[in-house]
Amino acid sequence: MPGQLLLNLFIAFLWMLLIDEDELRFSTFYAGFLVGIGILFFMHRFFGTRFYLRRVYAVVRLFFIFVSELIQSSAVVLKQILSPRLKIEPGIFKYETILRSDVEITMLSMLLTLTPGSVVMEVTPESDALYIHAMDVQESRDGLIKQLKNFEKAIMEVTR
Amino acid sequence: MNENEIGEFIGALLILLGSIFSVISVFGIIRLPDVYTRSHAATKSSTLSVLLTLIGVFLYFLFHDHFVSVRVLLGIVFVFLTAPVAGHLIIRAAYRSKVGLADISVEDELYEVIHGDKPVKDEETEDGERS
Amino acid sequence: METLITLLVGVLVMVAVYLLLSRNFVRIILGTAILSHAIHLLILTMGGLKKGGAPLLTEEGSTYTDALPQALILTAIVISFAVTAFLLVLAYRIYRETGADNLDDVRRELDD
Amino acid sequence: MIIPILILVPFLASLFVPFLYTYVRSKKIGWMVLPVPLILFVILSFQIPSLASGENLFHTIRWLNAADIHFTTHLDGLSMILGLLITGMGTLVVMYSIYYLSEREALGRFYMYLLLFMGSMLGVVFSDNVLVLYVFWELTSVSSFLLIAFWHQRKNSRAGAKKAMLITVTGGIGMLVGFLMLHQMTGTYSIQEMIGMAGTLPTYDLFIPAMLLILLGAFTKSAQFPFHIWLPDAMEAPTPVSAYLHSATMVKAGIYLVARFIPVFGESELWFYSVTFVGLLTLLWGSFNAVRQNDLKALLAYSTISQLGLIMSLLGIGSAAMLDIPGADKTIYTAAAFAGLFHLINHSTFKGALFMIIGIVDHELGTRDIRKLGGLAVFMPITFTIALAGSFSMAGLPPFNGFLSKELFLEASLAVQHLALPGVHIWIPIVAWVASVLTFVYCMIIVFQTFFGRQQQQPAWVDRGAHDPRPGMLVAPSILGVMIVGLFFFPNVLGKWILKPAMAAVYPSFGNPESLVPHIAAWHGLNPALWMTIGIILIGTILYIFLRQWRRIYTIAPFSWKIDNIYALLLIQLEGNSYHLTNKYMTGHLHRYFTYILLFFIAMMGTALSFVWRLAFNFSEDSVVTVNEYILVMVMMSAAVAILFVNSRLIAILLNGVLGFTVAFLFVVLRAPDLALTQIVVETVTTVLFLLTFRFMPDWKKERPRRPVKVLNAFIAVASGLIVIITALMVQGNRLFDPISKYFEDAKTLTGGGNIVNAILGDFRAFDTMLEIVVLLIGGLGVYVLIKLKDKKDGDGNENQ
Amino acid sequence: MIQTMLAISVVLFAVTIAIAVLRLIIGPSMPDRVIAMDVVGVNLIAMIGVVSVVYGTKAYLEVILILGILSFISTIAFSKYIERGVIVERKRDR
Amino acid sequence: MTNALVLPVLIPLLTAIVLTFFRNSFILQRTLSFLATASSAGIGVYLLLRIQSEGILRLDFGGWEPPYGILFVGDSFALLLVTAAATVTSIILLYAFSTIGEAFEKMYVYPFMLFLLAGVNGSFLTGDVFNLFVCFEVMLLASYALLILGGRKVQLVEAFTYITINVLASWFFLLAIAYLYGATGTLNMAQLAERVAENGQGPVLTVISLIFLLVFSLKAGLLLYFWLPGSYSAPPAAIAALFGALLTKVGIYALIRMFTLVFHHSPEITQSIIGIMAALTLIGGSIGALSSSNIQQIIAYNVVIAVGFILVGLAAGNEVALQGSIYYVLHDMVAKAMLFLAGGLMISLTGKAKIGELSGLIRNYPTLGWLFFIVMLSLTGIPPFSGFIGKVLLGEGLIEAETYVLLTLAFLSSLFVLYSLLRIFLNCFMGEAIIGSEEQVVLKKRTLLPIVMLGVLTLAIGIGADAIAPFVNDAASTLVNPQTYIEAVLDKEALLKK
Amino acid sequence: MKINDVILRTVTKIVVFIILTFGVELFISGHNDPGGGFSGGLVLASALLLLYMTYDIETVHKGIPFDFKKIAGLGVFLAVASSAVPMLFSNQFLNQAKGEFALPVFGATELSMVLLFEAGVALTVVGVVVTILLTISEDVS
Ligand code: NA
Ligand code: NA
Repeated sequence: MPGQLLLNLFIAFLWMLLIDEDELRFSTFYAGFLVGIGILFFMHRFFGTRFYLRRVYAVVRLFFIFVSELIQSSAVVLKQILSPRLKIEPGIFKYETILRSDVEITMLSMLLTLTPGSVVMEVTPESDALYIHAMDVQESRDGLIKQLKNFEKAIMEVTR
Repeated sequence: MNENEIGEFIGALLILLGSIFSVISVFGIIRLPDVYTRSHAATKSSTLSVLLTLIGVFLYFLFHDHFVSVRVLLGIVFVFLTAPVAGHLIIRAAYRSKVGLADISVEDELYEVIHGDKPVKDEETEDGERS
Repeated sequence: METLITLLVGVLVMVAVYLLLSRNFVRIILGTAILSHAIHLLILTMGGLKKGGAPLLTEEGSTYTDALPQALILTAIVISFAVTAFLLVLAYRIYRETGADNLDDVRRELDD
Repeated sequence: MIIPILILVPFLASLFVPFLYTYVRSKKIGWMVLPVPLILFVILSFQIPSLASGENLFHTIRWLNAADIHFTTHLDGLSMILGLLITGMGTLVVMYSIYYLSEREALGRFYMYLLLFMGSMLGVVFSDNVLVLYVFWELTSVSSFLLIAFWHQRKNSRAGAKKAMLITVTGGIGMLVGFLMLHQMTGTYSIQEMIGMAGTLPTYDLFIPAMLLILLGAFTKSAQFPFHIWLPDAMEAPTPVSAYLHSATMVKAGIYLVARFIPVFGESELWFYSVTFVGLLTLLWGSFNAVRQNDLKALLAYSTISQLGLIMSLLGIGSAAMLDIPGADKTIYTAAAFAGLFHLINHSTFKGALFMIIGIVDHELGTRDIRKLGGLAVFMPITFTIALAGSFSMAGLPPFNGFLSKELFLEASLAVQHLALPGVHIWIPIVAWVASVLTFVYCMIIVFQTFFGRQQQQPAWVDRGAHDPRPGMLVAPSILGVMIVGLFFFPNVLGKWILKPAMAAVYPSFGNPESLVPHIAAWHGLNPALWMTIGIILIGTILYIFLRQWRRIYTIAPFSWKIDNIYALLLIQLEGNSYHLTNKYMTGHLHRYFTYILLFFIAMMGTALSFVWRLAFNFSEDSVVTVNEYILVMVMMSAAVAILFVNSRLIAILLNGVLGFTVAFLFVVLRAPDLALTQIVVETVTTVLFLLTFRFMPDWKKERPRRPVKVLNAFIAVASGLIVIITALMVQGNRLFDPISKYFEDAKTLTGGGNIVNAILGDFRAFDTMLEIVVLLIGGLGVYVLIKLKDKKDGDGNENQ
Repeated sequence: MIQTMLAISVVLFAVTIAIAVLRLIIGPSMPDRVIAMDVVGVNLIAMIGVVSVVYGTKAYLEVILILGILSFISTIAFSKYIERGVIVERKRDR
Repeated sequence: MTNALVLPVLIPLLTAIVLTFFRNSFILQRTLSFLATASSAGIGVYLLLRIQSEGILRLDFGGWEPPYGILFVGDSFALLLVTAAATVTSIILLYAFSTIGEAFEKMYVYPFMLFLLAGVNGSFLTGDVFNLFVCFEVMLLASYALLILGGRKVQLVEAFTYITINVLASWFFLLAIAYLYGATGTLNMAQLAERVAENGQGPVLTVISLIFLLVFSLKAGLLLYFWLPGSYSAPPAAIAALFGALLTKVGIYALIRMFTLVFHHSPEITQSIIGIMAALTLIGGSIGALSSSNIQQIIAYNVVIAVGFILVGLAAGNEVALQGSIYYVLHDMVAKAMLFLAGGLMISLTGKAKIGELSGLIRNYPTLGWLFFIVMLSLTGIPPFSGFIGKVLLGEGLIEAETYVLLTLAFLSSLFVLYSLLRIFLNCFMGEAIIGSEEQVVLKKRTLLPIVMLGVLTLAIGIGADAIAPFVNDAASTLVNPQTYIEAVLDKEALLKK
Repeated sequence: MKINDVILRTVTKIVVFIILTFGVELFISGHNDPGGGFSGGLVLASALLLLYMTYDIETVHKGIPFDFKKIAGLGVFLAVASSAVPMLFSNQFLNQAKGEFALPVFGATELSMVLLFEAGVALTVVGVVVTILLTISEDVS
């Protein structure tokens, strides 16, 4: 499987980074590759993830979208915490996503959860909808949904 | 100030920022009314603060010792990956163990799906420990 | 620092001993766990605290803290882990066997 | 070499007998045993002439060089008497037993024990090394135990055996300590060497304790008051055993010991007092109690006690010869010792005979109760004749040997009152006389209540076939009967060949033994002793006639007292109190045990610290503390204390987890990265283990101990903590040496590793690490076993065979 | 200057931890406490990072990672315990 | 360098580890475990002989000079105990082979027994005080596992008590080590001795020594024996015998070692306390032995009595007394194993443990009865069995030290031993037989054989005491002359050369 | 509603590899840096713990079909046996022979008995910790 090879390279790289902190050497990478084979052999039945180097760009884009969302909503939450009187109306709502694969769902959930003000509570057994707890449903529901759509699009660029 | 010193300073600043963030978010943990809202403060704000701090640490070592700390980077990645999962799981656990939402909550589309009955709002269960 | 840690050790010992004197398994086991925290800190303190850098020769710096207590503590940690695990499972087994979570109840049951 | 073989032969034989018995499952086994004592007796007899000429036989087999314990045997006049008794009586008893014991009995065991006893007894009397003597001494107790418990199905047999064993072993242990003390004073375990040093001994502090302890051994073995109580119960043994051990031989071991140690301790007044007074008291108490017995065997038991007391008191009086009293005629006192030895032999003859007779009566009629017996003289004439001889001898009547020694005894009692010692007065002959009267009475009881009177029961006896037993059974008592009479007529043969060497052994420092042997004559003039005898017969007869009238006094205190009750009470109290006492503190409750341990810790350390707390605490070496460290330590303290108050397991575990993580942080602060790493993982895994096992546990009930318990617990907790703190501060303020760990800072060159901690764990102290993973492995396997091996059928304490 | 900033931030982290422990003690619900513990763990990570900077040593950077890993694992364990009571199933019905 | 010194630990250890891989091949398990223990005993003898000619042996692990590394120090005292422990374990193993059952054999019973032996032997041999702690733990963990084997409720409960108390004891041990390291900066026992001697045993060190006293007393059952009767009476006979023979001995060894080698400078404090504790132990054990009608309990209290008896010798402290103690320890290992096996066999044959429920067993099992009788005599110290010589020497030593109270109590305790065991013998073996020959459980010869062997051994030690005398004397003389030990470990010349 | 663990599982798949790698690294680098057999082994064990928590015992067992008791035994055996090896060359027990070896892949590596010893330690830790966790878990569920 190509994914395994990739992961193996990843481990080898990680290895090299860990061992030769100041001066990277190929021999170490090579050794790391062997270590990786060991680990993969140990774990190979678990392997099922897909990961593609050529989507790096999409990843970077997704990252920046995320960071901006992170900063925005952090500000909101911090403001709420620090305001003398709490003016929030929390609640739980359901969001049906167009994303399908495990990785996509996971990425979406994580990004959503990482951004303050919202947290994914449940994924339906069919993995087609998320239940989301929001800090301030009334105020930010629309904003949140917009944010979700944003994420969905960026994620799909990475994964499809 | 040479560039190293600036780098160090930025690192230290990020660290300080992180610590301030951290204190603020922990205030949230005290102030917010229920576990769900508190989790917003906890898992995210404090994650953010830690990320900031670790980046600061990373930068500091980078500029002060010219040392790329893979461990710190890895730590950042790790926190980044795991913090939301942890937050998700604990909140799910809270909900499934019937820890009630705060009174000020306005909406609950999940209740009937999980507990199969009408929501009872005022119950803030003490210690959802199972027996 | 030595005095502070010593005081901490003392407080931990007090708590642990109080827990040991309870009837409930879990409290007793917790007591033993806290006792080991205390002793580890104490062993460390006995070697002197912050008297030098971490005992890694690759680190720059000419003095190192006493490494021997650290090695001893590592050994002690592992041993106390083994014992705690055993004790915990034992408590669990007793509970499964008798339905009691403290020795007094079990004894009462055995006497009957 | 002859004496060690003499001792060894019975032991070998006793080992051999059980095997033999598996082939010869019949009475024939007795005939096969018989030659053993007989041959020994003959061999020993051949030594008589050389002993009489003043020779002694020494022989040493080296055993424990380290402890100076060797098989040194010593044959002298004193041990010869006992040796002849043991082998001679042994022969007779074996012969008697062949007829007495039924085929159905475990004869193999019986003869094995008997031979074991015989060997042990020979060992006791022939050993010169006191520790070897002690070895055999205890073996006699053991074999006696086995013989008393021969019919162990009977409750009384077991009780009697236990009592005998406990009392004699107690004495034995005391005696052993006495020997050890003697060794401390003299540096030797050899009796003869001790005798050689006797003069110096009284200066030691240990002299008196050693003497008393050795006497304890002697008194218990020889059934002296108040240790006599085991002897009546020992009568549960088969009668041959009673005849052999409990009248003729084993009970004489104490007498032998006292005689043996007269040269060592005789110069002490306390010795004189102890032996004489205890002897007299035993004499009186034994004869007094004999009169009230209804069981013939019990009567004989008390009579034995009494007679042993008599011999003991004679030895006591005899030891007065050793006292340094100016102007005293020593031969008066040596004569007493002579009388004691003489009576020792006489008693064996008549008491042996009587036991055998009682055995015959019991054997033929199935009872020993004098209330059921009577008029047997007609049916059992030979038996009666021997009984008459034995009883009259014991009563001190001519023409029987007992008369001679009894006269000597009365003379000695009269002589001793003139001894210029406090407490020695006319009462001694009075006691002697009273006891003799009582002796006369119970002797008459034996003769008349068994063999005369109660004619109305005759038909019953006839029905039961009361008649003299088979001739074989009468052989042994008859021989003794002949001796009873024979010794009366030829006492001086005994005196010359047997008693003279014995006297030489008792008084080694007195030179010419001839002077120690008085001439014994049946008629020695109308001296006070004879008047006393006449009085005994007169008053005794009157008392016997009016027995029924005055016997009631036995129901009145203090005459009704039984030392036995004290023993019984002691054991019951001991067991009961032990039970209560032990259950009081061994509750099985863990918190109680913790309390004990911690209180012990607090008490011991608290006391110690209270003496040394002034030692300066020295905080100057302390390193700085930053604000965050303060905060964290406070957090840790609060988290720890909070654990005490939370009402849920899970919270407690969480708090413990926090504690663990913060401890890890402290490790970072304290420059211990490896510790921090390990601590974090171990803490987490432990927490997970807690969680894994929790699911089934019930809710954490709030513990509400009673207030005093709570206060005590709090006290223990706080005190323990304080002690830990104070000691730690004291140590920190008084570091005495530099730690050795500087050496490890060369780890890089020494081991090639830069992480010192790991170098220590993996190299310098790798052995610790190796064992530590063994610990881990055992723990893992232990957990596995704990879960997997479940008892299918719980409860009944069975282990699978 | 930098030292001061670092010193302040260390103290702030310590305060955070103290407050989180307070939440841990007062609860009220179990998930609250678990969250609090998670906060403690995460802030300890930060604090170790800062301490490393203050001490100028790389010796503790492993600790940061390991603390991250195990704080995650213990949070999962607690969550599963609260949710299901069993944290490791023999066979999950899926 | 004497690598053989590690073998009494290494052989059982490796064998145990290997056996964990062969759970189901019983023949292999039995063969190997027996070979391991027997060869350990053989090596013990070999080393004893070498010590006679070469003096104290030493093995520096990894070649690190003391005090920096860990080392094994083989003096006669240690190796006598090693040999005895291995011998007794071999015999107990033989007993286990025929009684323990396949269920247990599958559950690592032999590996656990071997681990126990390894830990015990390690404790005897080590020259490092922290390593002593670790060896203790090996032994303890093995004992924990053995204690719960079978999983009866009683066992579990007793195990919990036993383990927690031992956890506390181990904690105190660490506490003592921590303080000791703080004060002296070393862990090597010889160097500790040297440093303590150099500095004089000041108040701080005496305080620390008291914690060691507490720890080892807990392990030995000196005064702090509460845990003992329960836990020794819970497991099956073979395991209980192993406990009875070995466990307390390690504590006794440690007490004797520490308080003759390191902390012998304030005898007026330490030895007095030990004396008082021993006295109370003798009393408590004696009372306890009378208090119960349960065979296992009576036997367990006899263990307590022996502990007091042996440590009386340490309280007296002179050479003769220590000789006596050493003889007595050796004797007690053999005799206690025998007692536990005999008592355990009675219970397993009849299913009853109360003396009131048994009677006349001697008719059913005569050999067992006589073996019980023999061990009773042996434990009472009645000659010619093995208890005698130790008792005599101890008595001599106590008299020499003029400690008459201890002397009295020690010798009186023999009576309580006798009485308590006599109760069992009279009640259970004697009397009317209550088990008919058709319903009686068959007693196999090979089950009895180990008890017979122990019986022969107790007689052999008693009669042939002189054969081991050179070793015992050497052991005691090393104990009273700690300088011998110190010099053997801290070879000054070799150190100077470096 | 059935629980859907998709998020946890997806993340775990990545995270486990990080942890495992880190564990091996800790084990290797313990020579000069913090780490070593213990911490390495413990981290490896906690990676497995994470797997067991995320999936279930049977699923994980299909992927990692080892008897962890035997791994533990093997670990101890390795450590003890490697300690005994020097005795065969008439060196002291536990003499951790050192030497530079030119290995084809790892380059000039200082290999010593210590490494074998440490590997034994790590294996033991993994084996024991997982054994304990599994034994209880199997009994509980
Ligand atoms: Na009975
Ligand atoms: Na009975």
